[in-house]
Amino acid sequence: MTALMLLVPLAAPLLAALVYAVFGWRRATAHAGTAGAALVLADAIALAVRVMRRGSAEILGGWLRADPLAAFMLLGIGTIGLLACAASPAYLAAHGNAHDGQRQGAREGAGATRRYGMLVSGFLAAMATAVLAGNLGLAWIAIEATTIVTAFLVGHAGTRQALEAAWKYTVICSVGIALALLGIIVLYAAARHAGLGESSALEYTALINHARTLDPAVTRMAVALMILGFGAKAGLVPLHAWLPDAHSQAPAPVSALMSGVLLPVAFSQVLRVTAIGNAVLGTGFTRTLLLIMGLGSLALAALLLIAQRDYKRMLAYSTMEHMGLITVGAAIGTRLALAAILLHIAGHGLAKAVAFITSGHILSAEGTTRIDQVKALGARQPVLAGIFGCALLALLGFPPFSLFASELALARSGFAAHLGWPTAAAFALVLLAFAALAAHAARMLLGDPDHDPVVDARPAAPGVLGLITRTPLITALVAVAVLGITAWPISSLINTAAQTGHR
Amino acid sequence: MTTMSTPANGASELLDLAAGVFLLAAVAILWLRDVAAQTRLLAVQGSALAAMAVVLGAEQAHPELYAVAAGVGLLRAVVLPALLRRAVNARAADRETRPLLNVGASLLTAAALVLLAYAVAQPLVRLEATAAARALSVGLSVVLIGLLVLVTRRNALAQVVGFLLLDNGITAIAFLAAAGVPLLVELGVSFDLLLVVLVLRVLTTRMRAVFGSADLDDLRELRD
Amino acid sequence: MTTSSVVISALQVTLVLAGAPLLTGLMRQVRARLEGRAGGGVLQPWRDVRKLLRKARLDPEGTGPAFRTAPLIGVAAAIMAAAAIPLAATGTALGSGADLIAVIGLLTLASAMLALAGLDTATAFGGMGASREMTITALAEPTILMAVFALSTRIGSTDLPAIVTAGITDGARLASPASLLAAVALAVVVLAETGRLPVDNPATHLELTMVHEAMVLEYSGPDLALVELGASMRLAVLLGLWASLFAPWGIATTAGAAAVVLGAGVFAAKLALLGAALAAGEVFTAKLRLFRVPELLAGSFLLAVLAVTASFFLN
Amino acid sequence: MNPVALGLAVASAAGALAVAAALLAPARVRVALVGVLTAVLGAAGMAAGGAALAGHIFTAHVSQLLPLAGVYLAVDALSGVFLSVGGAVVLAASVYGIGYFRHSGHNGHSGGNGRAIQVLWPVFAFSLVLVPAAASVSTLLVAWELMAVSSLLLVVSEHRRSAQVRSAGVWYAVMTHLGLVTILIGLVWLASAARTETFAGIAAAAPGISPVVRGGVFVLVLAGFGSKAGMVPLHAWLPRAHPEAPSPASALMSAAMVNLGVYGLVRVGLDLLGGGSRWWWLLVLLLGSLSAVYGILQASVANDLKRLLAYSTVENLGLILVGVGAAGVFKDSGFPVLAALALAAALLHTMTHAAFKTLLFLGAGSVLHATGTRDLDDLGGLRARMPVTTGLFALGALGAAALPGGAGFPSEWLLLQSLIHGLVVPGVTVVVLLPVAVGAIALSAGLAVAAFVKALGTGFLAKSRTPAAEHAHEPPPAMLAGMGLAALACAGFALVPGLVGPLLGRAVAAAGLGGAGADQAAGRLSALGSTLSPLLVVGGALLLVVLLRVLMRLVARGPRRAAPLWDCGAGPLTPRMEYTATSFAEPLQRVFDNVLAPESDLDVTAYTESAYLVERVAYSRAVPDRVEHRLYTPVIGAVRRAGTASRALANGSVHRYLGYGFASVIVLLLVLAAAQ
Repeated sequence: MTALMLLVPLAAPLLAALVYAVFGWRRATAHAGTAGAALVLADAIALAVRVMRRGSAEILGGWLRADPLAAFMLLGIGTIGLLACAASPAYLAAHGNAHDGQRQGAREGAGATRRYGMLVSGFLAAMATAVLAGNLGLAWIAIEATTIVTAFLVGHAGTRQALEAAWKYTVICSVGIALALLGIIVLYAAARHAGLGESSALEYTALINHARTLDPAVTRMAVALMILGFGAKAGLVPLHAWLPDAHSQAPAPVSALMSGVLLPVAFSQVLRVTAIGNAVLGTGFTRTLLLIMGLGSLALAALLLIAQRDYKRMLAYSTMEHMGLITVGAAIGTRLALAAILLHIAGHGLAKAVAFITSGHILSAEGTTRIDQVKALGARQPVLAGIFGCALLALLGFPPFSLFASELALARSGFAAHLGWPTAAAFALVLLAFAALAAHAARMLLGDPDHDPVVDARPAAPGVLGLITRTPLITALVAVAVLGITAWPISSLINTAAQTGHR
Repeated sequence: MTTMSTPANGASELLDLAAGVFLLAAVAILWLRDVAAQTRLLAVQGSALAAMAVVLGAEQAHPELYAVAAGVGLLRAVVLPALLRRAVNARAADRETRPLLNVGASLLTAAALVLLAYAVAQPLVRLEATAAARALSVGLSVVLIGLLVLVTRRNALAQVVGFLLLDNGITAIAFLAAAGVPLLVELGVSFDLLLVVLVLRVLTTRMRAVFGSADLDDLRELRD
Repeated sequence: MTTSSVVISALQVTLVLAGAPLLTGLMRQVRARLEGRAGGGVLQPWRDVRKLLRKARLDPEGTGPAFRTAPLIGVAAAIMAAAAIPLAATGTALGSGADLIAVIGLLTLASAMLALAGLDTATAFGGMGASREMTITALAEPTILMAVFALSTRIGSTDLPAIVTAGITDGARLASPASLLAAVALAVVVLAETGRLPVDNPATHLELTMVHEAMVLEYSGPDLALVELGASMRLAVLLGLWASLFAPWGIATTAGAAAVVLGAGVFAAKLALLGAALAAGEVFTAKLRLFRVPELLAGSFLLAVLAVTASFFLN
Repeated sequence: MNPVALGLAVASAAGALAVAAALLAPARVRVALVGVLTAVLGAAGMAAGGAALAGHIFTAHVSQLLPLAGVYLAVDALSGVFLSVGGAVVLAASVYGIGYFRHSGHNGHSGGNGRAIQVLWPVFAFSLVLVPAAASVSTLLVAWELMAVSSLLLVVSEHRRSAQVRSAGVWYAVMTHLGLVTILIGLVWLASAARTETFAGIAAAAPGISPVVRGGVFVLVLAGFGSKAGMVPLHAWLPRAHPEAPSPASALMSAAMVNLGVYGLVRVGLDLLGGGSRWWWLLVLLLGSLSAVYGILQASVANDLKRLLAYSTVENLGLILVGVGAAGVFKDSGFPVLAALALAAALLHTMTHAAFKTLLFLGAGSVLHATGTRDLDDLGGLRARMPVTTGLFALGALGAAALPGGAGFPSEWLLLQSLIHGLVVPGVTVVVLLPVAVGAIALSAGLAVAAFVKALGTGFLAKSRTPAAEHAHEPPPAMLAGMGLAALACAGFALVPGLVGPLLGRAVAAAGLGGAGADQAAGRLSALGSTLSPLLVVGGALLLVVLLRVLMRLVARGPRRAAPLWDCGAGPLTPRMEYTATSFAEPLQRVFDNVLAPESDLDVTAYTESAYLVERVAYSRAVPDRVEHRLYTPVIGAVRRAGTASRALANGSVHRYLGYGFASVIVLLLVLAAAQ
């Protein structure tokens, strides 16, 4: 039974990909991806319940392993996958024809949507493998697979800028991941030297149990390289530059998936590596490294948000800011801090996914991604602006939504762990980003359309958000609000997941 | 690299030779500006890597290392360079424009990187007192040279060559430090590497169609 | 609120009500004599009041209740002040209910109502007078409260009977620098509040210079009588306040009939003396330019602050 | 079940019902339903506050709510004051809101009866009730931010009206978040030093915390709560956000929300940190006096009615901070009686200010509703067409000017008493600062009289200067009822402030200034030798006025006849000749021009043919907020420059991006090599 539970998250999306491959993207098969994602979500819930009741589950000799952190991440993949796949048909309908003109005819268009369906489902399968991987090697292979799969998704639009974004995304991510591979191999050498068997030398549990015997100097180098490498995929500072380009050019559901799930999945690997590092070297080394990367990402994101002109890049830098804050939380590392960052990942994932999907609709309604050309959206498209506004309110960290509760818990854990100054610096940078984001959002959403020359020139677009497209978005926002008030459904899962990783 | 006088030093001498060829190929790639020549050097480096694996297999009596060596040799000496050579078409435009860092400066930097690699690899070397461990700094320096090529070359394919250098270095370290990672992982890693190179090749061809040349300086439209 | 205190208050109110026009008449007479003129006699203000009361009551078109009630509030405030301040005797009826700050608040309320009446007339004169009056009141307020601060610190309360009795019991305190500085400061403020020279010229109707007169330009008949009466009572009450704070001799401390009558007589004499001195002073001073008045008031504020620090450091 | 718990339960139930009604009820009946339910919420909050003031204590802990923290509630007499004030203001504003929101659709835009605003209204009201009841750092911060977001959305709810609304919204959002971050860092630092999160635990552990930490926490908390209370350097959002919000919302913000800044300061400074050292409270005293003078100075020269009222809020909150600062100084130098008196004065002024400021803002709302403009220069003559509103606004203005008969007089009188008797306290700084504070209060009292005579005189009296003012009409009955409630409170405080004395005594005791001084903080103040019975003074004056009016009617001959105004024989007087708010304030502006630094520019456009022939002359003069120019504009400019300069970090070149990675790997390896 557990074998089935662990295999379904991989098999279901692959099956959906197969359906797209064989039958192509037609009205009947349009929602195959959504079905796959729904299956993953259902399985994730069952897995979470089982893990909570009977502890971690292992199959295939430790290659696939489900501990509370994995179950939590799988829940994220399921929900946001469902959200993104549900929004894909509407997105492709609105954008499919817009970009076909530039490429050769309808046949190519049909091929592109078919490839889109396959790649998105493949993306979900790769992320599920990465999360469930019991050992570092398989995790690395799965994350590299996500890069390969999304390369063409980023280039899906086929324009010059999409191609540029795809190239930068592939090169920078592959370099980052290669550094992580170097780290894994060095750790593997240290583990083999410490007497671990060939198969168990890369498994998390084995590594943590034998932490005392690993050589500290070699492990320090390995952990540093892995944090730097997986940090690149999590959008953290040194190799972060692909994030804004990929998110601004990729189709809206794909950037929702990337921001909402891919970055946290990569960050879960950073968490596992930090756990190993702390077991061997004590907290000092990983804390300083994570603090530098976290505060660096926060500072860069806040600075680049100030004079931002493109609202998709604005959302991407907001993701970078939140990932920086999560990294500072990981640097603090206490049980409360880890519980806070898991709640933050859940809240931010949902809110950012809704924000990206609505930004896709705004792009199709307004035809431009520039902030100063989108005027008085609140007056012209009340529903679209309302959902986009609520998502931004959640991202700005206002109360009913869970991001406020998690940021508050982060601050408390930071000061409790005697990291007063870095936490204060982090929240000052969050304030700077808040100011920039609030100013841009106000410029886009508020104001009166009657006397704007730019706006009147554009044809009045019909009400973009039909009932079926906006219900998932509104339910997602309500979910973030419920998480912010009680966090009942996942609070026990978060606490046990935090239990495993903390100091 | 001092050689010990025991009969087994025959194997370690062979190992040092392979490592020497491995490093020289990387330096040569740095020296040349012609991509086609660089792909040939990549093939040489791939075969040196395979040789290294065979010598290690013999010395540490690991039978399956031979299979891995064969696979690695096939992939890195034959398949990948072939893929690259077909991508380099005849037109002069793809030769190589002036790299960001002129050749003299990049060679000096490469020297500095080798020294840094040597200093950093000390804890790994102290781990196992074998000849293989001593050759580890070669693998690390090839990794750093690969990164240097990636950062300084304007041509898209030259960047792919840099990426392959980086990966060869990492696999070399895997062999030298712990006689190769588990077979399944090695298989997965190689398969991923193949896919990445395929993706980059497709992107390069599409870039030529859209931008007219594979020069990375045209990729400047996505900016803040 | 014993019966004797009510009697005292009633006596003081009638004294001020009757005496105020006489005080104004006396000041005009002194000024006329010094300027070599015959003057209209001390009873001339009462004759004016009688004449005005006989005239018909007019409502300038476009004015509302604010215009009609301002004169009434002016007189009422003056009466309340007269009932509270220990002019003739310390046991006044309102003495316990209204301290120095409340009395000054009432007088400020009266001038605010007058400014509102000026604005209500919708004429340029009314607005100009109101704006200038309010500026001067705003700038005079700090000096008054600092003077109150100086007087009340050592006694520990701002109640008027307490301050006056303290003044009467130990006369030396009156000659202390704190008291002298406070006296000069309050003197300037009294001039500003009642619109006398050098702040404002009560006799002129020249558009650019008048402040108090501009606000009451539209009044006529009985309303004008009330306004004039209010203004003169205000002058009498403020001079009486100044006298009882800084020259409290003769004020009856006990409720005895003879002492109270004597106190009333002394009060009337003091008032006449002060009025004459003021009138004589006015002959020799010219009106200050409007935007030099703030400097005068700033100077008086400085004196009041010196009084406070003096009262604290020197005793 | 103790009454406070019952009150809070009823309040939350009413709030939930109101939100449900706002979402589900049809548009026709939605505004009335939400208004009534929120009024019930306000009344329940007021009742809970009253019960707390009467001595009932209430504590509760709900662990399921607010993940990773849990909700702690506790209501004592101190929070009772702010609970009752908040509840009363919510009651009056909600009744007023029923009328305002139903007809508020200015020139065609969908007005306040939209579903969004009707949801936000009860949420904002409920957060005003929740903040004083919070008893742990997390609960206070959640309630604080809930108040911030609901008020922010209310401020920008009329964003279609003008571009200023949007910039006001951004200013408000950023300044409030700045306040939140400072409070968050301060309180969380305190909680980590005390190793507990509940207020009770912190208060117990406070003596053990090192003075450096307590000093740092106090400065941060002062900045955060001070910015919400409109303290001068951090007040810039108040005159921008309050005028742009719908009038009932600006009434709630000005009369209830800003008080919670004072509540936070008193709760953390006096109660949790136990008073701390003297320089804290001298700083509060100084900033309070500065706010009082600067606020009323800007109010006296402002000609936008709601901006005038917003700056008057800055002044009144400055006075309250002076009272709190004086209380802290007296407590620190061992004079509990004086400290209790000063804090009682501050709390009484909070109550009276809430009463008359609600009335004034609701009045301004009626004017805006009737004429569509807030500029005093365009108003005038409203007395003829809006007599009731003018009368009520006059009562509020009397209160704000703190003259006898006004609600503000007893509390300002009590404040002056506490400062005047403060000279007994030894220490040079106290002797220097107290007269400065008294001078500041006196100057602000004087200027307040000038400002509100201007507001009432130029706004309501004389003749209408524009057709908009010409066609004004009395607001609907619900709005008049709301203003009536506030007027009732003003009259109550003006005549019988003594009733609130014992309640204040208990509140002062709850704020940590217990002991003998507590019960003497009653209105009658016999112990301190100065007594004031406003009833006697005001009643006497009114009686005399009636008496004189009767007397004059007896003496007069014949009825009153209309007569033309004196026009110097030059021809008919037109409304353009009246004194407007700008001309009324011109002398004051000239006296204080080096403080206000008004900007005036004159541009002359000549004909193209010849430079000597002038085609058009344009003269404009504005009085900017000096603090904003000196402090905020340079900071914003620097941030914007940094933003544009940092754009080079992402200039699009792949090599630069890979260079970042390469450089960081090199640095990492160097560090690792050096580490061995």
